[in-house]
Amino acid sequence: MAELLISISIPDWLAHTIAALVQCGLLLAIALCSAAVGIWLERKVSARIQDRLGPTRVGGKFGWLQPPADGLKLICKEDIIPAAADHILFRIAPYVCFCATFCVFLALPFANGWVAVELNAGAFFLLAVAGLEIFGVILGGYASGSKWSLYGAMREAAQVVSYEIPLGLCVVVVVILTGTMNLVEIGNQQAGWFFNWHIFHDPFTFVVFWVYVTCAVASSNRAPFDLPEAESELVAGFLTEYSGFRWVFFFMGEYASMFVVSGLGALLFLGGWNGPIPIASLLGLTPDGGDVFGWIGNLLGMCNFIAKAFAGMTFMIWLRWTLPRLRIDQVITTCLKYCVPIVSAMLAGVMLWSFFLPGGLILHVRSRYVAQPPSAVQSRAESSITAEGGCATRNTMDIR
Amino acid sequence: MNIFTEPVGLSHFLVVGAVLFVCGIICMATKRNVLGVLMGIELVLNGANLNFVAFGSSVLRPPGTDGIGMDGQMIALFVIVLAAAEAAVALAIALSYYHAHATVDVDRGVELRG
Amino acid sequence: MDAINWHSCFFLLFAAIACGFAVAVVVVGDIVRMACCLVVSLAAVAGLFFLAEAEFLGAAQLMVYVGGTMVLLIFGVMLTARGPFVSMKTGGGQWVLAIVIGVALFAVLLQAATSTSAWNGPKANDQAAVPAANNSPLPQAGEGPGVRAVEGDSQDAAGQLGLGLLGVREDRLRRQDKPVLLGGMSGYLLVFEIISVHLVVVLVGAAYLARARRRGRNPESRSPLPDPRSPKPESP
Amino acid sequence: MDINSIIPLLLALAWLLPLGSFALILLFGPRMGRAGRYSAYLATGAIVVSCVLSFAALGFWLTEHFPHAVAHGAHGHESVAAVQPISGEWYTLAEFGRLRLTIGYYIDALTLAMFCMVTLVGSCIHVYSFGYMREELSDVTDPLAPLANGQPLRRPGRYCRFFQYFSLFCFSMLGLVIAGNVAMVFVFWELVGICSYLLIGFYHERRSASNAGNKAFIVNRVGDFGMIIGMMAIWSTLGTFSFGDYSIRNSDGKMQTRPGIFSQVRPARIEVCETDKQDASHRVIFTVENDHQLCVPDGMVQSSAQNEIRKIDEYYHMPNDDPRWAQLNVLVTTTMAVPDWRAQGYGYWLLVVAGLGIFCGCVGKSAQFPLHVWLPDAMEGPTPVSALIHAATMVAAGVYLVGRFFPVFTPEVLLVIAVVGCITLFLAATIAITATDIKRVLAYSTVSQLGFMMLALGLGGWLAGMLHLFTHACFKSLLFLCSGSVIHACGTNEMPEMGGLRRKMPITAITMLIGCLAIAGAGIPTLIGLSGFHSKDYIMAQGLLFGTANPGFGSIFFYVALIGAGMTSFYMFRMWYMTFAGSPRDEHVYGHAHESPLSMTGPLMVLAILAVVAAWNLPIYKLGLEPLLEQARPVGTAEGVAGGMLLPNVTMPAEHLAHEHSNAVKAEWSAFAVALLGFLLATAFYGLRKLDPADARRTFSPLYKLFLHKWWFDELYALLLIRPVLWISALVEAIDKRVIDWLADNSARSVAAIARLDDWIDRIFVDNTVNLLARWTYATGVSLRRIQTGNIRQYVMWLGAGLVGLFVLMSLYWNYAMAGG
Repeated sequence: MAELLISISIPDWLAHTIAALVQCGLLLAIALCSAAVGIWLERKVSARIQDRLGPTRVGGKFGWLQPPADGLKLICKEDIIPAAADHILFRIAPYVCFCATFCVFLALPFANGWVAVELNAGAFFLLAVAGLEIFGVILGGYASGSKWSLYGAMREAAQVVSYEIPLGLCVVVVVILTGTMNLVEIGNQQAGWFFNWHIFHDPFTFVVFWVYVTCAVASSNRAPFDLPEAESELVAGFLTEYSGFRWVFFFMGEYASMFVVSGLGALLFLGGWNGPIPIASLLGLTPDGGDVFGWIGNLLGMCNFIAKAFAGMTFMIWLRWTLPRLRIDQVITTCLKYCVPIVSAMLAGVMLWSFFLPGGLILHVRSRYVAQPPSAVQSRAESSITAEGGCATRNTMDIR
Repeated sequence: MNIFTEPVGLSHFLVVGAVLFVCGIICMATKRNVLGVLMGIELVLNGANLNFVAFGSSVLRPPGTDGIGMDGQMIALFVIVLAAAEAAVALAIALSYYHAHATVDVDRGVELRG
Repeated sequence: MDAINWHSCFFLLFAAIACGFAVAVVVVGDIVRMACCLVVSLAAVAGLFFLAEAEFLGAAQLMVYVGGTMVLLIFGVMLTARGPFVSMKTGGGQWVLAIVIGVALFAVLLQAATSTSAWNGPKANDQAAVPAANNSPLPQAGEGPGVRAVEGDSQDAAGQLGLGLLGVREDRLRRQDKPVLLGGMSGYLLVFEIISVHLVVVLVGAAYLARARRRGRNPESRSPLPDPRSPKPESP
Repeated sequence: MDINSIIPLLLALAWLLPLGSFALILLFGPRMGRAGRYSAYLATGAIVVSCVLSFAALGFWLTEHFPHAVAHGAHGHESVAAVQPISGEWYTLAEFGRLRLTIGYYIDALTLAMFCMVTLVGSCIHVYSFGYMREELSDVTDPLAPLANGQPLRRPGRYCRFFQYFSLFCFSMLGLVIAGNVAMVFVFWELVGICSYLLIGFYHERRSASNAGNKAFIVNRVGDFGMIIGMMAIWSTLGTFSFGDYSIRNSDGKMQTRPGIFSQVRPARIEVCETDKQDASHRVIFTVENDHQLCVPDGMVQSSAQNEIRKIDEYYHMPNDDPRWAQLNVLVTTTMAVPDWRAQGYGYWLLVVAGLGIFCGCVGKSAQFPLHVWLPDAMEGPTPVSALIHAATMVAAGVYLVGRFFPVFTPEVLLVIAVVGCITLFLAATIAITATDIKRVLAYSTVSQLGFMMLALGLGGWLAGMLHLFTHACFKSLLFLCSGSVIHACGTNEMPEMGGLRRKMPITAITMLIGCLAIAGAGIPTLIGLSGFHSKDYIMAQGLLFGTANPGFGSIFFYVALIGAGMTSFYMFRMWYMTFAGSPRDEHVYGHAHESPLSMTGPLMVLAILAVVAAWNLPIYKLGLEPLLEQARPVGTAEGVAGGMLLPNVTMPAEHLAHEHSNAVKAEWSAFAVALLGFLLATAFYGLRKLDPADARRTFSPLYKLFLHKWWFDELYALLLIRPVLWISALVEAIDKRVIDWLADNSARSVAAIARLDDWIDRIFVDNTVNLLARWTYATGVSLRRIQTGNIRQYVMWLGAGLVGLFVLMSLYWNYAMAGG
């Protein structure tokens, strides 16, 4: 796009800036939309679960304009800062929270190659940045200068810090399987039919997926792990003192992070943008079929990916309105006594599995994206070739 | 020279590293809070890390010259890991210090004064 | 030619953030704010790592240090919980001393950093070698082979790091023309092992140091009563 | 595996077991049961197992070399072929040039027989000691060792120590027997000496006991001195200690067999040098069969012909001449010359000296004539000790060694041995007649029996001496144990206080009677008899034969031996009668006398049986001690020794001639007659009391006095040796006190003065310096402690400052050259 602008004789620094801004806008839009849709979903699903109708009037039949309306209302609200608060931190916190979530979108691929920044350490980066989000929460909780908030923040800290470990391990499992941390490659390696998805790669990954789900829910502190904002115990946890626009930021941050973790799950385990049936490749809508076709194929893939992500969000919402809240000690127990050991065992299992029958559960010869453990180097060589789909041949060599 | 157009080199990174390092030193020297001192240490380590990475990086070198290559990142990685370990121990020490002195003011811990 | 060098720009941005917040860490009195500033500074350093094409390292930096400083922060909150914002003032003289020393040190370091001319940056004609750090890390086609080699170095740094930890120096492999010498390349397997063991030991030690002690009758007591779970019970 | 490897193995085990028990008792003795009672079981177990092993080894030996009688000689007498001994080395202790100290073994039938005998008798005596040493289990009150206040001494028991010494002794004795070279023999020789010393002084609180111990030790030293001379003579001339041939790895690495002492002294073939038949100018060296006859080994010849060799050396080592040729010439000429020199008698003296030296040691150890004084006093030890060490084994070691070195002895030496033995046996017998202490009687009888053995050996009766050694071991240990049982019962050694004990202690009485009969040589002439009968007959026969072989002085030996035999039976029965027969003389002693427990009587019975059958042969196989020993007869000695260079007309006749019917019958009858005579006399005096010993004493009062005072030997030695020694030591003491002490005192005073001066300097100068330094250090520390504020932040500042300083210094003084770049 930058090139496009330059071609119409715009000074290139301007061009680059504009291009960057536009892309940021796109991402922001996606983030916000996901948040909005998430809120709407929440309301509707909860209503259905509680045998209500939920929002119906605003914006037609399904109240699909309810989220913007809420946003409007909240923006109009008065912004209150407690006297005992640490003003600066109190102000910063929501932005920190949202920015962290937003940064995650930078490395989140929506389709083959459709990613803001394709990082080799993408998965790792994702985890790292998602971790930053908690920072905002803690700051907010602390800066509010209220006991409830502090409690909430502390709980959040304990919970998230401990859930980082199994979450990271889950990702490591997939990384071991694919031999790369590049999310695009991970997605591509699952191309083809649904049994190429890593969740079906072998029994271990299947278990790991469910552990991932647990940890994801916990790390985006949703019920039943929503200790930080346990309205029945601490008034509203770290949100107690927040109102209006700042609160909105927290809120959107939460929903965006839901989207992110669901998307990550989809990427890692559910084949990313590859549908259960490889329609795109069956129809020949692949990059080597020509740019346009590739573009269309990617569009399909993107829809596919977003659908999966929202499915995951729906699952989380369903969970929230179904399960009671855990006690903090139960939360920690779940993490340290169950998730961590299980996922460690699964890690070992996956290693052995992919060492002894590298083909995956269905031992048929996959397309050229087969990951071939145990020689990490070679598999990396393979995947790096696949990553660029032949363009810009990379000189990798394997040790032998 | 116009920094916006000239490519940055090793020196720039080194300067940033130096700033971090010095800030860390000053932080250690001035903070009375144990945790403040710890943060100072973190800063110092980061300054050093930055230097390692810069030296290891291939973009900052004029081509042809051969830097320390992967070793830089490797050492930086180790530094990070050790920093984490150090943080753990230091915090534990801080905790027991707090238990012993009911404060985290390092100026209170003068049992070893000559 | 004066095309904007985005790499340099982002470098300036991150450098400014890093240095500024580092100074802020020194200046700010409140421990929690210090922590925030530290986090920002470190995040900026991570950004610098990205610029230096050490992505994995950057991510690691974010993860470890953010986690670490978060814990720091929590400790700060817990331990200085005498009233929300306790700050311990330092005497002016000390400040002066520290700053004098700091400045002297900085001067020396500056001199050292800028002393070597080769460090002042690649030659202008190699600019293409420096990939623009904004959203297109993939190399444009039509670059020199050396550049691609550089790319190859940087692109899968994570993999090379991993291999290096396992004792294989792939970057050296690439540079190594004589296959005879491939055997003798030093990896970091041993260091890796040592460090992992060291980590375990450290964590155990930390857990031991920080184990819950019952506070003595008088909180000022220099030596707290020993751990009640210790084998020989103290007189109550 | 063949016996050549298995027999040494078995014997080595049998040898080392007692050492093991010694070590264990030494370490854990007192902890073994109450008062260490189990140490006894340990020691006994060890020796019994060794006994079994020894007999096993004997069995192996017999399976290989069964002593078949072969006819030889014109007169159709049968005897057994000698067997090559098993010799070898286990371990080389050290090697100094030619001197090799090794732990080796030299095993022939004699060794095996000795092993069996020692371990068997040892086992019996161990068991016996259970009962005898019982009181050592608790605290002992020793009336014979009064304290200064007249109270008898009370001391803790030394039960386990006793058995510890016993084990050590068994080990040493067996080592002495199995030893494969003279050095090893000497070491264990001294070890048994030590054991004997320790055990004689077992009640070392008693003055008499400790004196006896010292006496035994010192007297033995005299003998050992001679022995060392002998050893040195052998080693310096023959270049080896080893008995048998031994093989060593020489410089070029291949094994090379070298002749031992015996095969050097009695080589199978020998070089003679004669003028060539063709032209008289040439001299040719022939090798002729020597049939292991005694001849002076080359080593001795050369070492005594030093002067001649030097002459040859000078003759050939002309200047401007290749030294290697010269050496070769010298070598050839010397070898050519050696036979001539030997013929001229070079080195014969050395051989004699060697033999005499070795014999000197034997004289000391087995209490022969000049040095016999220690044995009777050695009776101070507990009776089992007397039985084991001073009757059966250790004193016999001397005889054993003479038997071993028999091939080395020249006729002169043998004659000396015979004379010494002759004197000893007579002397001891006479003293034994008058002695009243039961143990002393036995001690003197031991001495006289040893004399018999020496006599036999000296007269060339190797088999006779050895056989007597074994039989004597059996019955003498039996007698001693009996006497021990008596003493145990009566609490006194004095025979005049005993009497009539046979009713109280029948077993002891009977067994002792058997012992007496055995030692007196009772039996039916020409048919069969107790063990002593056979062995003594051989000695007599040999003596008689010697008398016939050397008319004139020769027959003295026979007659003296005859008298000795008579006296033997006399004093033996005298002892028995005084002890067991008649009516009790001392009611008190008789009152608390009683039969000993089974642990003491059991061994008595075993030994009694031995004393009867020891010298018998198994009827069909002709298997017994005699043929066994015949196997071990040193090569070349079967035909006797004759024609010494100094006494050319003395011949030691071949032993098998002694068994010729006429000679043997004569000897047997005469021996039987004198034994019977002695028995009758004893019965008349002490059994039936027909004659009164008292007026016999009165009649022969001078003789009686002489005998009673043991021929005043102790007094003689006191006069000749001890007095002068005391006098000299007194003189030395005086010099010491007057001169040396004076010097020492004065030097000490001067030293003290110097020290005082030194002290002053020390205090004034040194101390002040040190204190000054210390003060400085302290001041510095005090001033420095201010820096040590314990304030972390200051430290950090120092750190930063130091960093800067370092940088500055480096930028000033550092350049790339230093970095090697």
